[in-house]
Amino acid sequence: MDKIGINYHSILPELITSTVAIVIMMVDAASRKIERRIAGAISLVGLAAAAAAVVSLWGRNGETSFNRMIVTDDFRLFFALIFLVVAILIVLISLRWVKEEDLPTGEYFALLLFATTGMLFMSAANDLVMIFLGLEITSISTYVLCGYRKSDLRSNESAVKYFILGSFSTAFLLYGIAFIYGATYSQAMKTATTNLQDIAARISSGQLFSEPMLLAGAAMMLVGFGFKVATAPFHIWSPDVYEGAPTPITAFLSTGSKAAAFAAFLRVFVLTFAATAVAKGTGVMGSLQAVTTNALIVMAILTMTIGNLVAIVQTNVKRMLAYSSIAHAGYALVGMIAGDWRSVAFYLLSYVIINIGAFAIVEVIARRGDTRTEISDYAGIGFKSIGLATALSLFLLSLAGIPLTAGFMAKFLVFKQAWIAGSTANNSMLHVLVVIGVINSAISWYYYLRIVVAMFFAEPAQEFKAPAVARSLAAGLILAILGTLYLGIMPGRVLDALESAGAKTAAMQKK
Amino acid sequence: MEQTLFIIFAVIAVASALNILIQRNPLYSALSLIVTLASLSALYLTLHAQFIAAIQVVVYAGAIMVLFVFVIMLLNEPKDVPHIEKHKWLRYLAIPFAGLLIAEMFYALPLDKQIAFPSIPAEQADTAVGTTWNIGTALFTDYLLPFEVTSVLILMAVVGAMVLARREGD
Amino acid sequence: MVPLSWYLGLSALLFTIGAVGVFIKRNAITIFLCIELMLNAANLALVALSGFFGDVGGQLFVFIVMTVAAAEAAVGLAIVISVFRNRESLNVDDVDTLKL
Amino acid sequence: MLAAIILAPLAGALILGLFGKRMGERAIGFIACSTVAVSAVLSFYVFFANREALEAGTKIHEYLFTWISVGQFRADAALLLDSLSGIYILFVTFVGFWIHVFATGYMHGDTGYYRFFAYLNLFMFAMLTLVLGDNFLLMFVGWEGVGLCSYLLIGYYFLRDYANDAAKKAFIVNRIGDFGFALGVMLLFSQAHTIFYFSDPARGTQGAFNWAMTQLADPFTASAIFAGGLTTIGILLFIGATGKSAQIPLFVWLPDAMAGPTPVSALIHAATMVTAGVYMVSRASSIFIHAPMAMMIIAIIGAATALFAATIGLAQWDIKKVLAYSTISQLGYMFLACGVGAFAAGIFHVFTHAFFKALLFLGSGSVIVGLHHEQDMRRMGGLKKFMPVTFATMLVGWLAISGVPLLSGFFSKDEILFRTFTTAGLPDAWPKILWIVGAITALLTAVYMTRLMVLTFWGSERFSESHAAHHDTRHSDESHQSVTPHGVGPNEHEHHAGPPRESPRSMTVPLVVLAIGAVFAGYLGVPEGLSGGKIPNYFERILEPSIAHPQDAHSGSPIRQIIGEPAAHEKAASAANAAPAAEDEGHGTEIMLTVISVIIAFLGIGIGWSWFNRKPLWQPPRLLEDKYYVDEIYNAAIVQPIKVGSTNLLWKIIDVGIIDGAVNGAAYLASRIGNAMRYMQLGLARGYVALVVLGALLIIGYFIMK
Amino acid sequence: MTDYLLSIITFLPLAGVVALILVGRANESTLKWTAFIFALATFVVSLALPFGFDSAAGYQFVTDRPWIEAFNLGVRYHVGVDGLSLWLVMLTTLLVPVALISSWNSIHKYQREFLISMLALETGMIGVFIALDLFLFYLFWEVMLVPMYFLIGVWGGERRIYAAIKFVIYTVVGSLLMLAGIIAVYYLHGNATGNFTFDIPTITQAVQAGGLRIDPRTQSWLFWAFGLAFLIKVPLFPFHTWLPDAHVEAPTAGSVILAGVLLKMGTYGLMRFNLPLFPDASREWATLISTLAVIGIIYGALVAMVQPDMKKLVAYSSVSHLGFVVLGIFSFTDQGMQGALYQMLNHGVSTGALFIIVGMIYDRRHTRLIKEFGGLASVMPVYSALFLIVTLSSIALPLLNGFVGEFLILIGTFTSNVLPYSKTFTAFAATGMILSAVYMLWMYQRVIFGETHNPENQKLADLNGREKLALAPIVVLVFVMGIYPNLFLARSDRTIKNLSERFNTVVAATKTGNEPMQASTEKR
Repeated sequence: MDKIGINYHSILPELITSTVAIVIMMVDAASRKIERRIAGAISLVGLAAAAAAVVSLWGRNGETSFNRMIVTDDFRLFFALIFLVVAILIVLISLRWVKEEDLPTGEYFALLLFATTGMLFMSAANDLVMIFLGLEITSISTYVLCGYRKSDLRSNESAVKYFILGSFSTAFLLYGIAFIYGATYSQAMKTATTNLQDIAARISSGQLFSEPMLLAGAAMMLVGFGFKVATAPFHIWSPDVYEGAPTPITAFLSTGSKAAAFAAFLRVFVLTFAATAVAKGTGVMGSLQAVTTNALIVMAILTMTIGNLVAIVQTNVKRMLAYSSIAHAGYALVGMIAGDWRSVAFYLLSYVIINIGAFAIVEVIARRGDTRTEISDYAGIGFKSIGLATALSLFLLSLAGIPLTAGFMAKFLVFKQAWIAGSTANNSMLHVLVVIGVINSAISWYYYLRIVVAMFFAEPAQEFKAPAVARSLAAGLILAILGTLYLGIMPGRVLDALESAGAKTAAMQKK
Repeated sequence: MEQTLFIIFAVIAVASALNILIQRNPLYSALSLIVTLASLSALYLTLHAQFIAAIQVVVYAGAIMVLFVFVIMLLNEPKDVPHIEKHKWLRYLAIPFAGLLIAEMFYALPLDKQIAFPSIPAEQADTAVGTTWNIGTALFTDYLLPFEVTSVLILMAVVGAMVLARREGD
Repeated sequence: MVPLSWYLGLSALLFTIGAVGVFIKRNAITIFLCIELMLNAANLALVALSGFFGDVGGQLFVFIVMTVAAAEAAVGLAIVISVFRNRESLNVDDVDTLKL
Repeated sequence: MLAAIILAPLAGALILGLFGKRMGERAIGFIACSTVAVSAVLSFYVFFANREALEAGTKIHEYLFTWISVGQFRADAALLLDSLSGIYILFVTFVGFWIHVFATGYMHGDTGYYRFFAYLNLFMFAMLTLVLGDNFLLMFVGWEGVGLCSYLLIGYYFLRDYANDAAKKAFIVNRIGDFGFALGVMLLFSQAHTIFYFSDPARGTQGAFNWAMTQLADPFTASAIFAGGLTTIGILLFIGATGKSAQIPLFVWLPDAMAGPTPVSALIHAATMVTAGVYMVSRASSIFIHAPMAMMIIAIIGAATALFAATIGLAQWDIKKVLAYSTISQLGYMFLACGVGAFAAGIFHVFTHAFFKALLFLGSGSVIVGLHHEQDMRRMGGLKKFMPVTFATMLVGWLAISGVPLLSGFFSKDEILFRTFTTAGLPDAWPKILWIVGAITALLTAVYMTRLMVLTFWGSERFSESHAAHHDTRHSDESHQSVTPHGVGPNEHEHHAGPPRESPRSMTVPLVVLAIGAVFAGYLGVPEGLSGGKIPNYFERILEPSIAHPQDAHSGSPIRQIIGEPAAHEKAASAANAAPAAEDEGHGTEIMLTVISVIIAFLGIGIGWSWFNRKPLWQPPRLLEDKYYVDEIYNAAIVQPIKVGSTNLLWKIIDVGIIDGAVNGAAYLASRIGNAMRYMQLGLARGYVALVVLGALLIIGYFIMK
Repeated sequence: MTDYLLSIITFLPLAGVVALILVGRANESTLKWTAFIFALATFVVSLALPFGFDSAAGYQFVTDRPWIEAFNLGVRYHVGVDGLSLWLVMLTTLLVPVALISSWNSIHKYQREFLISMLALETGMIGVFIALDLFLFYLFWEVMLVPMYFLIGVWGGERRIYAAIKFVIYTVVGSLLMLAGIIAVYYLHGNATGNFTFDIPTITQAVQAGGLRIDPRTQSWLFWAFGLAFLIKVPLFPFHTWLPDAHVEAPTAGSVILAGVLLKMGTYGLMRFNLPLFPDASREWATLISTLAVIGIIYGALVAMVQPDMKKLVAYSSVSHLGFVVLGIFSFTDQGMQGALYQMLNHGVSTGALFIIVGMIYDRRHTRLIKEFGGLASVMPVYSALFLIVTLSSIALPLLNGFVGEFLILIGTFTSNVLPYSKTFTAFAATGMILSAVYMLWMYQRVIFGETHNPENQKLADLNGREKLALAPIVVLVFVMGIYPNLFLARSDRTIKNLSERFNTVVAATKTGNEPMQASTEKR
């Protein structure tokens, strides 16, 4: 048995989340009369426990288990923490919402936790099978969540579109995996593989069945992952889906599933294919790196530019934030192109906190049924509901990248890493990329500030009564604000942790 | 002989796959897909993947497609709604896109790479990779975790489908 | 023996048919069918490769893909049902209120 | 000690400015006059206590503090007394004091009394700073300071738009001159690395003039003007002078400046401030003598201005305007003197002019007050019996300016004409041409001054005639200054309230004092030729050490090598070589020239007398009356194009249209692009799929093609 | 104590923000006093700076703590003042309380938030000047935008939204490019010396000592990456069009701060970064920038001349004045740079005062159109007198502050050996002296002089005690700075000399030995 390395500790976080999901459903089914809040409470406890489990795993340097399906390295744990943070915040901001919207509570939290489980597997995966599975768990549960408000046409539409496009892109991913599987067949070993470490080894040693097949497979996986993280031109689904989905779910989609997709994306492309600007391989490795890097650069530029420019002309806040999150995927890609997953991880950590914060407020202001999400609905609310408006301004400015907030540190780190990567690799395309990123950031100020303008500068267009803020949501907001500021002002500890994590991953990679 | 079989099933598969696109009624499309799946199952057999071939029929053509057909019957879209073809341009895209995609795939696939199918003596047929034994063993050893995780996936899908499909107020 | 390339070619053909079908068919269920076809094309490739390589991994992958396909189908059909309840239509072109 | 001279009026200005509003007229007048008196007394004391040292050419420095010091650049708040500044402070404080006294009477009853004297005191401070500063920057302080006070005082009647316009015009035109001045100073600094006039061993500072004296003279060529050498410095400084001293082309502000109260015109726009340019040129004589081309330009501009202004003066109806143009003309004389190297003669004319022109202005002020603020000479006449003291004193002034022998103007003007005629610094026939211009100007001066006197004091009494009788609409608005709604103008008498009457004592006493000065001031500097060397030209002698002379060329200073080089600059050289000869026969020539100018003076008076007694209201040529349309030309050629160009081209087209248009256009473009890209998002799921396929095709294609 | 002095000064206003939040929605007077006391306290504390300042030393009152070390970032909390920043800090701490007094009764809505914005802004501004770490600098630079944005957007005039957004976008475009530049400099320095840091003194030192040599092409890029941010902020023609809008729409206090302090950040940045870090590029581009500066001087003045709105006039005059500053900086001479520094202070004082003055009249009449006024001298004598002093200071009358700066700039430019065509530039720039007199005096005349035709103007009240109090310190400064400038100049002397030396020795070297820049820096 030990041959396959069964190690339940190594999947403890995933075990906990999935178990808790099941428990919630059972509790929910058993106790209709019990305050529905209990489901939320249970999930919070479960997520906290999962987080503890993640922490307990810290320090296992690239230990693998379950026939090397799972790898426990800092990359995994760091991303796991990001997902858990997302999940906790989402639970907090949707506790009241689920009740207000009168939606099935138990299933809601169960699905959230399942999705989280899938995400956790995606970061823990050391095998394309696990990545595929994790991705599907996440996707399928979020398909459901998008359509969760069944009576709402927008929610339906969101679900349909997400499902069609999502499963379509999954097919591409799968086909890509098949190609990779085929390409990695080693005549010598008489085996093909889906194990990431083996793939890396075979690519770098050039023991391949077919090189074009590898490249085509990589390309198709790029399409699949590109779709999941919503990079142009595969971003196309996200504005519609984000706008139509219930607000907390939009928050979840734009943060959690995006971060998870990035985790898998990084795991495959950076940690396995090492397809980055800095790594300098020869042969297949080299050409894979070159094409991927170039493709990613183009995609990143497109993503940032489209995201930002189209966001300018939006009138719906959710949709604007959707485009904003497309743009942010572009910035994160910059870090990825730099070959530095740490900066991407930090970027995503910052981004998820800020974005959930922003969506939380959008959710509060939208009221029941997501009715008030136009920018005009925000007119003049600034001084009537100053706490919310200030918090939203903070989040928006942070998204724009104002210093002293997480958004700035994140962008700064990403750009810095990309610049340095460009300098060391002598690839001036990266410098161009950074400059374009920076210009895009400037453009983004315009639309983020539009909301601020509406809130504080414009005269109220209609009667506005300050909405009541549930305690749970307030807690979530405060956490988000604290997180935003903490990562912006005192990012030292997190960065230190990441840095050492990165060093270890790099060392492991060399082995 | 195997080549003949292959050609027969391949033609059936492709033809019925095309039929999916040609049929306007989703029910016929579904039935076409079943034919395709069945012919694929046959092809799996030619690859000595008995287990997969079996569940292809049982699970896929059986369970999943039944579900489809069921839903199609259930929803029974009103026929009298005249359908104006709104986005014809997508159709015109189909040909070049399909052509390009095929071309790219064929360019990428190792069509020139000849690799012999591992010849297994008849007496050792049960050692072929595709046997239930082999698959089962792998499933509960090397692929234990994915196998277990699929259960989570299924459970989740059940929950999700139930939430969405049940009527309000249930 | 049938060469590997035949299987892969067939798989590519089916994949393409599926992919094209997704954007030329208007009926949501037909679209799902096309997606299933694409998954099957991938399966065919995996099984063929697995068979020729003598490596069991591919077929296990196919097994998992099938489960995934099942789950996907279940959820997808549920979504279609819930949409149909509101719209009385399976035409995905009608589902276009969210745009621009 | 020197500091006290400049600070006393400043103290007065501060006291009046801050607390004057609550003081009575007497207290205000007392403070104003006494602070100037303190300056005057101190000036006299300082001058005479150091007379010998000054005659010996000693530079007395008084260091107060370092004002600006950056790198090499250093400008101290330090004062310099030498004979030039000594003479200046003498007459500035003296004349200034009496004008203050006059003003206490003139401004009686004005609501802005304290303000007026605060400004006037401030002016004294600035003027004295200008004179006493020991470096160019401090001179510039005074230079701009007097400009400011001039601005404030011209615009003193701030309810009147034309006064405000005049004030603004004065300041701006002066600024144009200052522009040249400042550049001149900078150019000097860039070469001499100092802006101090003279080296001061006590501070270890170097002097620009000490430096200049070690330099070779610039060549006498037009290209020297732009060469960035001493000639350029000289020209730039002279541009400053043309602004302050109202020379062509920047003279336009001075006639308008008459919008200010008359004492202001007397003090600032006749006696002191406007001569600052002459002071500056004389002060920088060490530079100018090394810049023959600049000298020539100064001489030509001076002569041209003198003639030009005199012709205009001939045709003005406003008594003060006549005097204003006269001032411009006389200033032209002074520059002519400087231009021909007779700096001392120029200063001497400044000195005598201060007396008689202040006298004439104050006299006209007295007339104006006597006539209840009537300035149009067409409504005067026959005043000599109503205002005897005014008449008598103005008579002196008239004769002095006309160049009647034995009065101050005679000596100084004569000296200038003589030095022009005999100058060695100008080539060809230039000395003679300039002399003829000067002589014609002298003739015209006598004519227009006679006209002024005849129209004012003799002839029929036109002041009681009806307003409309001689109403000349073109001038009426300027002549009727006293009609002000709030009575801020001097005196609140009704217009034409009663018969003319003599002015009070406070006004007549200064007139008498200045008249005495106008008679005798000239005797300080009787040209040596006239007295046959018996009366020493004390004025010139004491100025000698403060002024660099072209004659230095003979004593072997470098200038000789340039101008005296026949091969290089033949024309200049011949003139220079003629100089020693001139000195020998100088006395004879001088007497001959003197005779000519005496004849000119009497001829002018005669012409004026006979003509204007017969036809007092003779209509002069329009061209002259309208001042050659210079203001109109400037307005049409410079002011309007700038205004219209700035509004329409710069602001509306370039700024709002192009630059802002580009900025907004970029924003618009971004949103257009954004809008266009929105249309990828048609809401059509199948379309999205197609796009994904397209993307996939591209990526796969790229990957496998590579 | 002195270790933390600067931090105290910087964060005292922030403490005020906290206090205001804690005070809550108390009555307005309490809020105003709270804010004012904090602002005043900041000023009082900051007085310790010039007194404790050692003219001979470099950076003083330094606090240097590591902040973010991971990823080789080497970000430090490193603050300090030298001759360059000392007076700018003082200017900031002075202008904020003055601005608060001046708009004591002008703010009619959201008083508390207004005060919070002002105090937050103060922290940001001081931070920009004292930061000795590029990262820290950038941080303050950006953060400061937000309160300013709110000041314009919430309390501004009719087109405030447009103005606010334009202001922010303009600035952000520049500053984000600077961010890229900062990263590049950081990398270049780290790569060359092995010490990855954002520390300004360290990097500057490395450039100076030759430890960090940036090739001219890169220098040019970086010069513009930094320069654009600063030149937009300055604003140099043709990047100036945000300024008139921002100024016109901002409330009085906002305009005062905007003109008084914010614009200086641009010129400060040029002196702090562009010149010392990219000396070759600075020299290379000096001609272009000086040309733009001179165009700005003349253009700003001409456009100011024809403005119908007083605030807009003053705004365009800022373009003109700041043109002088830029010209002075790129003269690379002691005089030019000292003059530029001095002119920054002058402009802060004078233009700040002008905005206060315009604000006072706006409070009374709710219009700023020049043609609405006229004859105010009769009804508001004190106002007119103070206005006159400020006007004169703005047109650089000697013995008032403006003159010293302007003259030093001109003479510095004129004598520059480094800047080509320096004399031509000076000649054109000096026309600004004339033009400034034209537009200021013309405005003054139209507003103050003449008869009070408009009946609404006839009953205007003259300045009250509070308003006089607001202008008093400024008027005093106008004189003190004009009469005894050495008080100020002496403290910045050494810093400026260090800066100019670098250029002038290089020139000398190139002139004598035709040595390229690199070689000569190496020798030193």
